[in-house]
Amino acid sequence: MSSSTLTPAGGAPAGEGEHTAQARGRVLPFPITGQEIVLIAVIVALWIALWLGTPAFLTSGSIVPLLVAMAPVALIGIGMTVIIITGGIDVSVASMVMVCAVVVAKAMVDSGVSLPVAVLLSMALGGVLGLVNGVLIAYGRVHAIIITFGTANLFKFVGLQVFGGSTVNGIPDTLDVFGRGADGRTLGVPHSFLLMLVIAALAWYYLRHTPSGRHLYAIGGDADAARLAGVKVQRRVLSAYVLTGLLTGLAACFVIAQGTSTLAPNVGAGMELSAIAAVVIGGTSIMGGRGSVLGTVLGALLVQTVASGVTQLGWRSQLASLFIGIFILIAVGADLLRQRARRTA
Amino acid sequence: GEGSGGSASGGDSGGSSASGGGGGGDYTVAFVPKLQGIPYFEAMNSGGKAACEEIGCTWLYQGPVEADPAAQADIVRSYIQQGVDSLIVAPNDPDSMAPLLKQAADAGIKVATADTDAPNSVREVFVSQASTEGIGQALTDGLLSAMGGKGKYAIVSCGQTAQNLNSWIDVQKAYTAEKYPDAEIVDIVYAGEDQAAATQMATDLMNAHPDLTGLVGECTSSAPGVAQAIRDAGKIGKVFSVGLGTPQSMAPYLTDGSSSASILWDVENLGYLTAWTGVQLADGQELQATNDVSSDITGVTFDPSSKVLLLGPPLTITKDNAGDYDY
Amino acid sequence: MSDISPTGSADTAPVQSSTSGAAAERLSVTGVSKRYGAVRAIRNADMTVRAGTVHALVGENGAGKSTLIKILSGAATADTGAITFNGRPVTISGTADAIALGIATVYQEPQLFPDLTVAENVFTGREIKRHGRVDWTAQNARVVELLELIGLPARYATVPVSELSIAEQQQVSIAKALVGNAEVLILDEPSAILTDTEIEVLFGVVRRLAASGVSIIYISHRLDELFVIANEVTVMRDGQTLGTWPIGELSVRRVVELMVGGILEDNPVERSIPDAAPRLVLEGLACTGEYTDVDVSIRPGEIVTLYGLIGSGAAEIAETVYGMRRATAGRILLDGKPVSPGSPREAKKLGIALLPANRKLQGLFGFQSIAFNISAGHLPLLSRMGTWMDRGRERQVARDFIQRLAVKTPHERQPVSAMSGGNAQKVVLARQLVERPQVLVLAEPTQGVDVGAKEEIHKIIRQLADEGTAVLIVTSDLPEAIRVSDRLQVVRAGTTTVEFGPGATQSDVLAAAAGAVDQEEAA
Amino acid sequence: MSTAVSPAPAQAPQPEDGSSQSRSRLGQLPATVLRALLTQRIVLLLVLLLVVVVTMTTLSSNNYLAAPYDLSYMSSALISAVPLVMLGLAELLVITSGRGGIDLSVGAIVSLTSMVFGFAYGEWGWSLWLAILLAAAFGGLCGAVNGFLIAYVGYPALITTLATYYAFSSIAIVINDQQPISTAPIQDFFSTARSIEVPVGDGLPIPLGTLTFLIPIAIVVWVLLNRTTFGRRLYGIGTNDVAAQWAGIDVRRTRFSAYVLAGVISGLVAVVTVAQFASARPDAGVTGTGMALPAITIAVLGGVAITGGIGRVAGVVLATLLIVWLNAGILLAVPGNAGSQYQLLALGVVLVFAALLNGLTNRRYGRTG
Ligand SMILES: Nc1ncnc2c1ncn2[C@@H]1O[C@H](COP(=O)(O)OP(=O)(O)OP(=O)(O)O)[C@@H](O)[C@H]1O
Ligand SMILES: Nc1ncnc2c1ncn2[C@@H]1O[C@H](COP(=O)(O)OP(=O)(O)OP(=O)(O)O)[C@@H](O)[C@H]1O
Ligand SMILES: [Mg+2]
Ligand SMILES: [Mg+2]
Repeated sequence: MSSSTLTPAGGAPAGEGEHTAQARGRVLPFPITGQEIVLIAVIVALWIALWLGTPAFLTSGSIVPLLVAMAPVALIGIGMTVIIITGGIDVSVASMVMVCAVVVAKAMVDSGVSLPVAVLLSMALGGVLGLVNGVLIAYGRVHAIIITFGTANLFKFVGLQVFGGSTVNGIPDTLDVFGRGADGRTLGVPHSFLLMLVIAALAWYYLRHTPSGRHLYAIGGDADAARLAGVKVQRRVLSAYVLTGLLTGLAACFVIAQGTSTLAPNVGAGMELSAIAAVVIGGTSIMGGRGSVLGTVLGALLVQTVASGVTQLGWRSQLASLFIGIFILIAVGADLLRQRARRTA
Repeated sequence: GEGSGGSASGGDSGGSSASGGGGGGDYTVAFVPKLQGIPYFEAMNSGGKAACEEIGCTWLYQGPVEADPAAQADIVRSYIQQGVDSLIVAPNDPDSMAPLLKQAADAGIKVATADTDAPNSVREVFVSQASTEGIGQALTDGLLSAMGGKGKYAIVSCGQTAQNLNSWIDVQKAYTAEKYPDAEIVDIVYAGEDQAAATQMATDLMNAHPDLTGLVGECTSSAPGVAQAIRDAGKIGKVFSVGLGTPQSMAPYLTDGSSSASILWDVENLGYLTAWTGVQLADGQELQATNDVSSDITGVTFDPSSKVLLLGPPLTITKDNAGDYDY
Repeated sequence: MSDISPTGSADTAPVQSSTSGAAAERLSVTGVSKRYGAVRAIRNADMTVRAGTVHALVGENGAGKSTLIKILSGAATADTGAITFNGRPVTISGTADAIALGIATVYQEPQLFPDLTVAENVFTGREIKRHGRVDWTAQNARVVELLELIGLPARYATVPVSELSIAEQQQVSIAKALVGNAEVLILDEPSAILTDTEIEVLFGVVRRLAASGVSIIYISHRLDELFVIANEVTVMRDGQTLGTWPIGELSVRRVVELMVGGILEDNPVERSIPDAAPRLVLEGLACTGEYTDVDVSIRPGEIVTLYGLIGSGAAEIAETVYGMRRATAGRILLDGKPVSPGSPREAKKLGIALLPANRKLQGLFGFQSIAFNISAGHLPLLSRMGTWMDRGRERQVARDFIQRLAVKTPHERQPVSAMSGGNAQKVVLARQLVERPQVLVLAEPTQGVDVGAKEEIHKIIRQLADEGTAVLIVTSDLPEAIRVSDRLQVVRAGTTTVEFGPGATQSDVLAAAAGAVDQEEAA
Repeated sequence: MSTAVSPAPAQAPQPEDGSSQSRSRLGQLPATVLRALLTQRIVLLLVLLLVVVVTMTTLSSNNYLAAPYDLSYMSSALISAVPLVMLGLAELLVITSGRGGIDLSVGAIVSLTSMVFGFAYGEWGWSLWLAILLAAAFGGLCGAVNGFLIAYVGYPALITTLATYYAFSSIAIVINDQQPISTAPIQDFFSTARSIEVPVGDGLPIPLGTLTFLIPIAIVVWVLLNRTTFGRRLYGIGTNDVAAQWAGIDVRRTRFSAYVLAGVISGLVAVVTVAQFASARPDAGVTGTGMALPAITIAVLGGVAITGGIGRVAGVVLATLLIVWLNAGILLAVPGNAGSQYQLLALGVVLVFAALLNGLTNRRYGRTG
């Protein structure tokens, strides 16, 4: 439909050739931003430093658990990136993890549900919770942070009711396929991490190359303008929250798989802040309209590297959050500087 | 430990209150745990409920959703308002609970602590599961017997400010230095109440100290966490762990050897003793030097100088007896 | 308003929809009404737009023009009324509906996405797809054609919009509307921030589109434009449509009379400026990358205009005087003493006030009251010891100015977000007048303001000058520049060039601004 | 130049809208009331508060509650309102300052300042007043870190305060080896958190903190916002900070001040918390969900617009009373663990309901305060 554009009576303007040639050049030499390059450099530097500090760091015994631990945060972070690109935020993801985890754990323990079914169940449930957020935000037209503060409480209530004042014991080890032990790895790489990477790649493609992905950026840039341009703003916003719900449901399975055979009601606590930290360290603008999935994955990796590194170096474990705080400031500061440089250039 | 209370996890936890009871001479005993929803306190709840059914009292139980002193204080205030006869608290922060207990005592309520003491408060009794020394030493002995009496080990604790955990750690440090000169505590880390964090930290500790042969999980969330880390790293038999874990959550790890032993006590009995103590206090009964509480709980000692009622020595849970407990 | 006396009904009869020999009806609205809360934005409006014509829509600020076209473009829904498109009744319940029908709109405020490229902006909502993904290559190629058409360099296709100037962004908005097979193109004040050259390009595009059968609805407050571009004119007043006239039956004067509902008296202004030492002197002022070698001198009571096309550097000169920008060379002299304000606060302390060009962005505190908006620039004055608000005085000042500038509002607690452009502009202007400034800089003082309000604002400016203020106006509105100023300096390519006294003609000034007049003629 | 321009010749004063309103017929009354209810957050909160209190009292008098829901219970529950109102006001200040203003670090500032106060008063033997002053100043310093980064460097507030939340809470834990301070002076300090009897009826136990901290702070913030030029500047930058700059307002300094003030209030909350808990705890403000999220929740429920420029002290106070008294009632109405769980439900429902109502009224009646 759209390619049949209006041709002015005067015909095609002259000199088309040169201009198109120029404009067809790539937007960027690589599909990678400055922030991502900085992050990669920082992570590499940290890994080298850690390796010098504790030679065991660069062994699979150390790296693999690190990848397993960062996978759920990165996965939720991918959804959060999409949401933040639209100018929203979701602080209810931690409660969503809890609801999904307890339902799935109970289903597996009490009803003997098989792993694939459990994962689908968890994602479906997460999708429904995301739908609740999305409907309230998109159609209630209320700022996302307010609604998700509210639903965080509601979801937590639901989760605690399902827990019924107890933990879930005896979770089967079929979930080990996500990364724990030898069965959980292919060529030494844990499956949860691989799965997360595949989803990150799909999300990258979706955000960068599909119309609806680009619409998410437009909405974050100026939602009114997007609406006037014919973008189905409400539907897109809704889809961002549903997507996050689905990913959070999957992340909940990763979280169960990471834990012990017992699931306690505090599962997932604090994950919303870790996910947001990963997203902002990755260079996504909290104001919306700008951001990348790759950055988020790197951000999650950085946070987990710091947390593990502090323990492995034998420093006081509480210092980890101090360093994470500092890294957030550095990462965002670097982004600010680059933007400023670009503006004055 | 016959699990008289049945399962504590009935659908929604409204069932945990027995407000119907209140006949003529019945006393109302209220217990406020550190937080709700963990097997440990829910087992105390079922023990307390069972006690009240047997000896005739009304058992109230309400815990905050987070281990948060402020949320706990709200609940204590509501029990003061309800005018319960005895109020027993497992304080998240003993110092901050002290003034509230004073307030309760001023309102004519008998106050006590259980599980965690508030020594600087007006509490009339502390219902202790086991002595601090007893627990610290049992943990150390349990681990070092598996480690062969020597080697490096690390502790994965939970809340950084949890007073009982910190006092056990102090005992472990002193006792290790004194009794096991060839053993060394290389690190103490804090994972909060988060199992996954405990697992990750235990993993990091094993990487950082390749010669590490022991791990202690200092609370019910980190005990299975450290065992899981050993299992994941494929170091069962090379690295040993003990912890303060509930029997059900530790059972799989005790079975495969990633945990050598869990040091605990009969939690339901502790709940039973708590309820019984509440009734004694409300009734104005003096506690004896040794008390026979029920057919199952006998010889409970009371130290009048420290006002500590001691359930007994800690219990070592192994793969052989883990199945005896349903929490 | 005082120089307009009311008359009876219009003596020129509006055209009927049955006007003979005309092209087919493309779009028509009948009996359309829309309320916003208590405000009846439009009442029972009728308009018929025919194929291949340029249909102008004019009216005072707040007459309801934007609201009417928002209804046509699906950005707002009418409460009552009917719309027919190509003879068929249609319902437009969202922008997607309008776009699907072939109604493309360029809104009054540019509606763009700052972090996306020009190409993406143009295609947002109607991407060219191949196998489900965006066909970047095809899109970019198409955008290059459009950029060519509207006179922007082709390399802009892949530049983020945030890096373009406001005027360029407006042109991108137009390009955006040209994508897709539009049968109706709505332009809401497209020329307000365009330079004359850019307007010429725009008109070229509009004429070609009209020739190919597209209907164009054109809103503008620059009434002289209508006679260059429009075929028919619909006039709105107070939310109602008065009728539609062929352009040939109208004159600027007649249009104005229809808009304001009265007869316009032209009273040429005689001003004499007392001889005095200059109040403000800009001496060889320069700011790297923006302007160089600017010389301006204004006496107390004098009104000097810097006329420059957007991008000429005129706006940046004004910003420098107000401390928003630092000069890199030259001096600013205030009453003979060199000053260099480093911030608006410092400028204000020196007695320099500035009316910003972008009312909504730089001027208004949206949902705050009129009183708040006026007092915001004068907190030290309207408080005791600079700390405690003197609310009685604040209220009094607000009421005084509401009366003095004839702001249409029930009371001073009314939020300015609920006011029309012209009234809001008066509120921002009032803020500059509270502490009678020594030097008043006015950037585009009547942008988007209707003729009636414009005349009032001009009167206020003269009155202020009469009281001894040195006034510097920076504008790209030439009739205004000639009408209001005692002296006019043309800014071109970042430097002040030719100077004109009273009685300059538009063609002379335009020629100078476009670079046709050289220094020798001015000498 | 400091003299105001005298207005043009005086004419008849404009009619006050009061007179036009008095003309409104009685038939419009329901519509007016509905409008007030929907557009005025304060009115809505008052009505909700009334509903809660009436419902609870009715349940109580019919013996559905575990204990009487009476004035003395309600007033003793106020003790948890003290930190909540204060931090709600801190959030009010920073959220109103606009450009995504928010402060996630208030709880961490409370933790860290608790320790500083604990050192000064509990260990170094400073006098109480000096120690309180130190706490306020130290809190202000923490706020200044946020404010500097946000206002002067241009960091987004959410990210900055997330980072300082991590950093401050970590320092608070490390500073005293995660040990709380509860020396004798600190324990005695609890006396300031006790209740005093107000001779109403049988004597009403009013928590002292309400009188010593809550009411004074609320009044100070109210005066700041409504009676000073700072308030005008704050609302100005929150509404449109570009316009504020063009109007000659020192935007950066104003925004910076908002964060400093939020820090000062957090520092004072630390004092309140130390008194209430009779110990200075390194995790005082970050245990459980921490103090920041409830404070933001209260601010938002109290009608503070997350986009800046709108927010009233009365809204925050009423929202706190609503939540505190609702929670206190739920504890009596729902025994057992479910009690605390239903508190979550109630908070979530109230929050979502109020937010949706706001969205609705914004569309219907235009933006309101
Ligand atoms: N965000 C964008 N905005 C505008 N143009 C873009 C954007 N992304 C890509 N393009 C254009 O699309 C073309 C292809 O881009 P890109 O390399 O990302 O696609 P691709 O099909 O993945 O190519 P390749 O297979 O070579 O990686 C380039 O001409 C580029 O300029
Ligand atoms: N979203 C809105 N909410 C409330 N009132 C509105 C809204 N939009 C427009 N109005 C009011 O409707 C009336 C018509 O406004 P409109 O924008 O259509 O005028 P206009 O003719 O385009 O004026 P201008 O020339 O200043 O752009 C004005 O009184 C305006 O205040
Ligand atoms: Mg590619
Ligand atoms: Mg308009």
